[in-house]
Amino acid sequence: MSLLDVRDVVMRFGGVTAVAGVSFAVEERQICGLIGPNGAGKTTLFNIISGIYRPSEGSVTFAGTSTTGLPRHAMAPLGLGRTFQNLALFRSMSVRENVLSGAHSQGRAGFLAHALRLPAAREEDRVAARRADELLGLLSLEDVADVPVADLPFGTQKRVEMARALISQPRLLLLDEPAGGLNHGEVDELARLLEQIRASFALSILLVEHHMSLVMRVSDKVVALDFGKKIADGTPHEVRTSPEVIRAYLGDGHDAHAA
Amino acid sequence: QEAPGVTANEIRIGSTNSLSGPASAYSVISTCLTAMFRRLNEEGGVAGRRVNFTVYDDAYSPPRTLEQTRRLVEQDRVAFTFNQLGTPTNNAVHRYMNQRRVPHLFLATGADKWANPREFPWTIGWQPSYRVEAQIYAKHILETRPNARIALLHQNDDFGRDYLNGVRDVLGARFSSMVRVATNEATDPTVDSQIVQLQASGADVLICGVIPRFAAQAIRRVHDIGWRPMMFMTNVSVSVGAVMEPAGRERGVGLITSDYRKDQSDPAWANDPGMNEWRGFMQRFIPGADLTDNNFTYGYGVGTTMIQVLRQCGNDFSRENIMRQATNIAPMDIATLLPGVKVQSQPTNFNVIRQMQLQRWDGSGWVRFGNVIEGANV
Amino acid sequence: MRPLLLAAGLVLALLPLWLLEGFHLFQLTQAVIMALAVLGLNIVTGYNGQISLGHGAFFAVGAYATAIPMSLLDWSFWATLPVSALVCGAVGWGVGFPALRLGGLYLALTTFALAVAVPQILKHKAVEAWTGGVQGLFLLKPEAPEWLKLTSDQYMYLVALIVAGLCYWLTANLLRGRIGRAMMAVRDNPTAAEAMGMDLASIKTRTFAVSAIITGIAGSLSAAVVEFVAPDSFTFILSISLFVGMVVGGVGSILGSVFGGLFVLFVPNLAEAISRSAPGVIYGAILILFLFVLPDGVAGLVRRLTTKKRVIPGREPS
Amino acid sequence: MLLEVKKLHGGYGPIQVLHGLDFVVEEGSVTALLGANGAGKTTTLRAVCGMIRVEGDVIFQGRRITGMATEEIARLGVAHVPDGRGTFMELTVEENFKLGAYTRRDAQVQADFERMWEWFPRLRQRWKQQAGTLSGGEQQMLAIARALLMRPKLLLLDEPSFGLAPLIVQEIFGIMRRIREESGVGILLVEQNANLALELADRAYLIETGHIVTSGPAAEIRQDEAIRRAYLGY
Amino acid sequence: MDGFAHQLIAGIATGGIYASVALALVMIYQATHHVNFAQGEMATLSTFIALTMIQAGLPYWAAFFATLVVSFVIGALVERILMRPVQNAPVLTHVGVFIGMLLIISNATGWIFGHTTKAFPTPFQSDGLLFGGLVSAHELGSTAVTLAVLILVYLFFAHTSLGLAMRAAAYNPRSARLVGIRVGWMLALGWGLAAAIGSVAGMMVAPAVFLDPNMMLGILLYAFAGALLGGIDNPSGAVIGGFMVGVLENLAGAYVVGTELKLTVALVIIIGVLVVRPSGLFGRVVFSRV
Ligand SMILES: Nc1ncnc2c1ncn2[C@@H]1O[C@H](COP(=O)(O)OP(=O)(O)OP(=O)(O)O)[C@@H](O)[C@H]1O
Ligand SMILES: Nc1ncnc2c1ncn2[C@@H]1O[C@H](COP(=O)(O)OP(=O)(O)OP(=O)(O)O)[C@@H](O)[C@H]1O
Ligand SMILES: [Mg+2]
Ligand SMILES: [Mg+2]
Repeated sequence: MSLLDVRDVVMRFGGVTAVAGVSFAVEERQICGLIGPNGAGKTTLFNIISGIYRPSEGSVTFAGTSTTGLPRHAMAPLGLGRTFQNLALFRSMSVRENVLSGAHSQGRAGFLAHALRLPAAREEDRVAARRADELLGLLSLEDVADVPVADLPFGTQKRVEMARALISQPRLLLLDEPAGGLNHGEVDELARLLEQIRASFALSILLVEHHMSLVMRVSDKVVALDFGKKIADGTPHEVRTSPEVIRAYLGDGHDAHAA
Repeated sequence: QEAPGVTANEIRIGSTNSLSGPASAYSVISTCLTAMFRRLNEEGGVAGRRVNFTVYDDAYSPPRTLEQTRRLVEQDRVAFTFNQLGTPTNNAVHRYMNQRRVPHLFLATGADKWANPREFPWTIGWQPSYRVEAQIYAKHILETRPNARIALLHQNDDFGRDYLNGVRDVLGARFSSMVRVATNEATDPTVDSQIVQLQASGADVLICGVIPRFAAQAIRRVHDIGWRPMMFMTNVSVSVGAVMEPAGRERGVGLITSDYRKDQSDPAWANDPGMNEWRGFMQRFIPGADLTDNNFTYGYGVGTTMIQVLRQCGNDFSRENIMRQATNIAPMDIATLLPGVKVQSQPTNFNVIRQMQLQRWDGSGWVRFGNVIEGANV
Repeated sequence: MRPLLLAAGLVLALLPLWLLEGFHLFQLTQAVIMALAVLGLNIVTGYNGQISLGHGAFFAVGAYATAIPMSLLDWSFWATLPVSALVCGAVGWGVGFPALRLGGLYLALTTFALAVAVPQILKHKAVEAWTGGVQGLFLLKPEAPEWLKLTSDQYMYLVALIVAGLCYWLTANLLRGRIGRAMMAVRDNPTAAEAMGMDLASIKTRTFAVSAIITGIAGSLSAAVVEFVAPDSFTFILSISLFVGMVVGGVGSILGSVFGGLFVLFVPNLAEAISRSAPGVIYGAILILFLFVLPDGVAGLVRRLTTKKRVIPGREPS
Repeated sequence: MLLEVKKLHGGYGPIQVLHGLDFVVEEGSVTALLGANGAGKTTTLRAVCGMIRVEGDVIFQGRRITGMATEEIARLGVAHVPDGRGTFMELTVEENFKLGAYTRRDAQVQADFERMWEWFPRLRQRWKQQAGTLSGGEQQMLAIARALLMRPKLLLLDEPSFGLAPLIVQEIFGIMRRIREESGVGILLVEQNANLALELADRAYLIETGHIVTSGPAAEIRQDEAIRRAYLGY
Repeated sequence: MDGFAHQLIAGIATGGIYASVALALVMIYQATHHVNFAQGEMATLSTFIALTMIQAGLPYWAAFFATLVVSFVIGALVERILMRPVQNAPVLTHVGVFIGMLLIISNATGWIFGHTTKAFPTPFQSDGLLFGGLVSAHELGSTAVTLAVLILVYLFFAHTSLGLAMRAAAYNPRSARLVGIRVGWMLALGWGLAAAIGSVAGMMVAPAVFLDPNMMLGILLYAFAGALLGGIDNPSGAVIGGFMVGVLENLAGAYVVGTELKLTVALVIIIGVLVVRPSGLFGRVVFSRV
């Protein structure tokens, strides 16, 4: 069975149909690229998968559980981590605190245990702190660990989001335009990082990105959307050469991006 | 000899008032008292001593009253406190003053609990209680309209509740069948709805225990909707300037109240020696003050009482003697009080003003009728 | 460093016991109580971002939860504290529910309405037998045990200090761990917080409950110290004062709350010393000037002083 | 000279980010700023349009505008597409358009609206929709359209390709080329897609940690070995 | 039934009071995204100024319009002097400043003009009540004035570019600056207009409730509730909300719980409605997405 199974999902906002019947699957330890023109419905689909929206029709199954009716906060404990297209960090907190917040779903101790600093509470804070240190290292964030995130440049903030998503040890990581605002060298680094993450964390990644070279390089498979519909689904090469994808999305001179 | 708060040339007196906050309308009482002590000092003080009168703001909040009172007693070391404002506020210091045995004199509140010499010998009120006032109205109603259907509008606080209690005292078991009650909050914008509601109950008598703004509204509304009940108004809210004028002089015709003060706007007192004394004082010591505000006649009355007690003390300003004198005032007339209304006290009776007289509004002034009534003797 | 600071703070807090006498100690006791109440407000508004303009209501509930058993049932003060915490927690939790749906101004209105309604409810004839109606209730403060050899003012200061200190300690613990982070995360970005697995409803309602408990305990202390409760002690002005205390101390700061408590207790006195005729004008002016100079409160100043030295790493200092 | 910047220093409160930049933008030309993540490109654009406190000289059309309020600078003809978009999320697309033309009193506004519709048909479809509900790329288009509607003399673009699909990116660069030629607008461009940026630009500056380390005609910069490796990837 | 009709009408009359103040709240909200807690006190101050002018012998309407101008200036000055220094501070700090203003203005008003209740003239003079004792000419007249103000406010926000710019400045001052909107002036203008509208409310309210320094203390809460019930970003909604609060409160007091708890009950109902419709009955729902 696939790790993530999206079936016939439709999402309507008033008169706008943002997603018009999309099905696809993501397997364990697979990196799946999700591409499509602006407004194609990628982020909307992301929000459906991560439980922020409830789809108008269709279903989403994650790790064997149907997640369609679950409350939003139930997704992280199931093993779903995500980043946001427009950054959704906790702006008043430092980098480290942001990353630690990601570990929330790993903890159990409640208000009373923490107020009294019972051993259980202390232990889980210790575990989280250790893991945060590891991730700060992995994502080269040690230097800014105690800086308020609001003071950091965009690209760094994106890395903080990634660390925050990873600390909960997700089985599926949803990344919405992680390469936004990165220059060429940085995109290279990101590609290496994604591959490293997949290897060491044994997770799957669903990647929305307009940066074609990145998508084509790291993805095992790519799904393309247009106007809320799936227009292609296959290996990077198949999708890149699909005439429909070229017409709707890449254009003829797309080599500038894909170079 | 030396007594707390008293030196060879000074007597320290403290008070609290709502200088800020929602009850600050009463802050003028302190202004008046301060001016009276200034006059006293200019005239040489008492027994060669100047009076040093300190008023602190409690914003009408009981915990703050306790704080400020303790500041007066413990830090400023006043001989006693005088004319602290408000029922809940005085409640908060009632026990403190009595435990400390500090005279707690002539409070600016009309609750009747201050006259309890046995349990609280250090606390004494001044004005007649609202409850007695309500009892007087209820008795008058029973005398003139034994089958009345009574509507009662009162403010939902300690002041307004006393009117409810007073009426209930007199009517006893008949209360629930005879009376319809509506209340208002000090924060309500109008009492129009309550008036309409009470009229609908078919009442032919209306008693109001509300502050001046609502009194004016009630008088106007009752008149405008064509309701003509026999209407009683608390004497807190019968000032010609602050209530009758705004409501419309003609609308209040027939309104009944009972008072112990002279109304400064009443032409009857235009040449009254007592009121002239008051006017002279106001002109000299508080020029520019709003002369229609009857808190000034109140203040003048209570201030005169206080000064009388100080004079009675002779040269002994110990707290015991001050209290003794405050509770042994021989019946006396006061410039701003109605003829026949005396200020007096005995060790067993702390009701300082016991008389009132009913009066009726005739469109231009208050006309007293009947005799001076002493207590209600329920 | 930390233990040293703590010890210094402890000494500083205990010194007044011997240095100050009656009235001043009483005033300081009240300041400690206000500081505790402000802390309660700060938990829900500062740390959790749910604006409350009605915390005076919880203060009132706490005060009555202590006053009623003490005055009508002769309970000891200490026995009423858990009751007060329980009752306030329940009320706070309940208020947390509409708060889930209402944000910003709408929540401000709801809580403000609570502040206005509670005194009315306390006066209502249905509960008058318990609350004493408009007259309120009298109670007697707990007596110092013989062996302590303390005056009752000293004792009450000590009691307030211990209770408040305990509450501060618990709060500090709560805020620095997983739960505290969740509170702040919910405040900063609810959507992201949910994506991290934080249950908004449970965190918000529980935070409201904790906040109400802390402010309610302050109310309990206040009832014992003042030995009198009445609806008029808990008008919306009290809520406003707590709010002012939070803002001048610093939103989202534990130590700021201490300053806030001192501010709302002592600055009105200062204002009054400056002008008897219009103390409100002076108080308001001091408040506004204070906010001009320190727009994010004392805590903001402290924060600025401690971050001055920071250089963004990876960048050579110029 | 449209814009001349000399010895520009600036930052955020205690944090100094820019350490004396000098650069120029000529009328009808595109100047590109390149640099790594956190180098200070965004900060430079903010400094030019008065969004942060700066020292040094910012001279626009011969007039020193250092320290001037952002709105006054905008009224002189400087349009800024900030990073993170800066649209009016709570207002509709239509209202965003109207606000773009807020300072204009000429009769061409409606014609310009139509032009934008032609360039960004998506925005026309979403005309009455709240801008905050647009997709990321649609918001970026709106931000660019809003800035163009000001008919600026100087356009500050902070990563205009951000979040846009490859096809649209090509179109936007086509549009920039067109408006530069048609109306002589000067463009100061910050763009991570250095290939595209250098293709369009006349001049380029390379910023590292708040210092300009290299500058020159875009064509020359493209040949620079180090730059090629770090920014162009070949 | 007759009693019911009377209660209804009385409710509409008080509702009119709330509606007029609610409009001033909407104005300031649209311009600054705050609710100014001192709005009521500012209106009271304006009304005292109007009374002073009338007592000095100015004809009513001359005093009315002069008060509008003076209030506008006061409002704009308050923004310039008191709000400007904290414009970048957190929202809660602004609320702190509002509280400071509330303290200052309410205390100063009492200090300057005295505390005694005063009558305030109405331009809609008539003796007794109209329509068989249901409403007074003043109530009708002031409702008409409120509706006129409503229409002006509506037109201003919906159909002028200044109105749009003002909203834009409130939503997003940074972007507003970038399109050349003088945000500072917008704020001052918004404060000025809100103060002017508040003064109209004060002058319409005072004849009904009588003027004293605490006149608006209670009214503001109801107006606030009304504005939110209708939707704080919608002038018509706020006015309808104001009327609804008045009616609700009166009917609850008369028929449901008695007058002691009518405020409590009215508020509970309002909060109940808001829980179902968190942006008010007629408010715009603003989506934010990620
Ligand atoms: N709440 C909403 N109301 C109305 N329309 C919406 C709403 N949310 C999304 N849409 C519309 O749905 C479409 C899909 O949006 P979505 O954000 O999923 O696109 P996307 O594929 O992520 O695009 P991009 O690459 O630009 O980020 C867009 O056209 C958007 O305008
Ligand atoms: N609001 C802020 N407060 C404090 N420091 C900031 C702020 N914004 C940016 N900085 C700091 O200024 C420096 C330069 O940031 P800037 O955003 O200008 O970089 P950039 O070149 O645009 O990077 P990117 O490519 O990531 O957008 C960074 O070190 C960042 O930490
Ligand atoms: Mg998207
Ligand atoms: Mg940038």
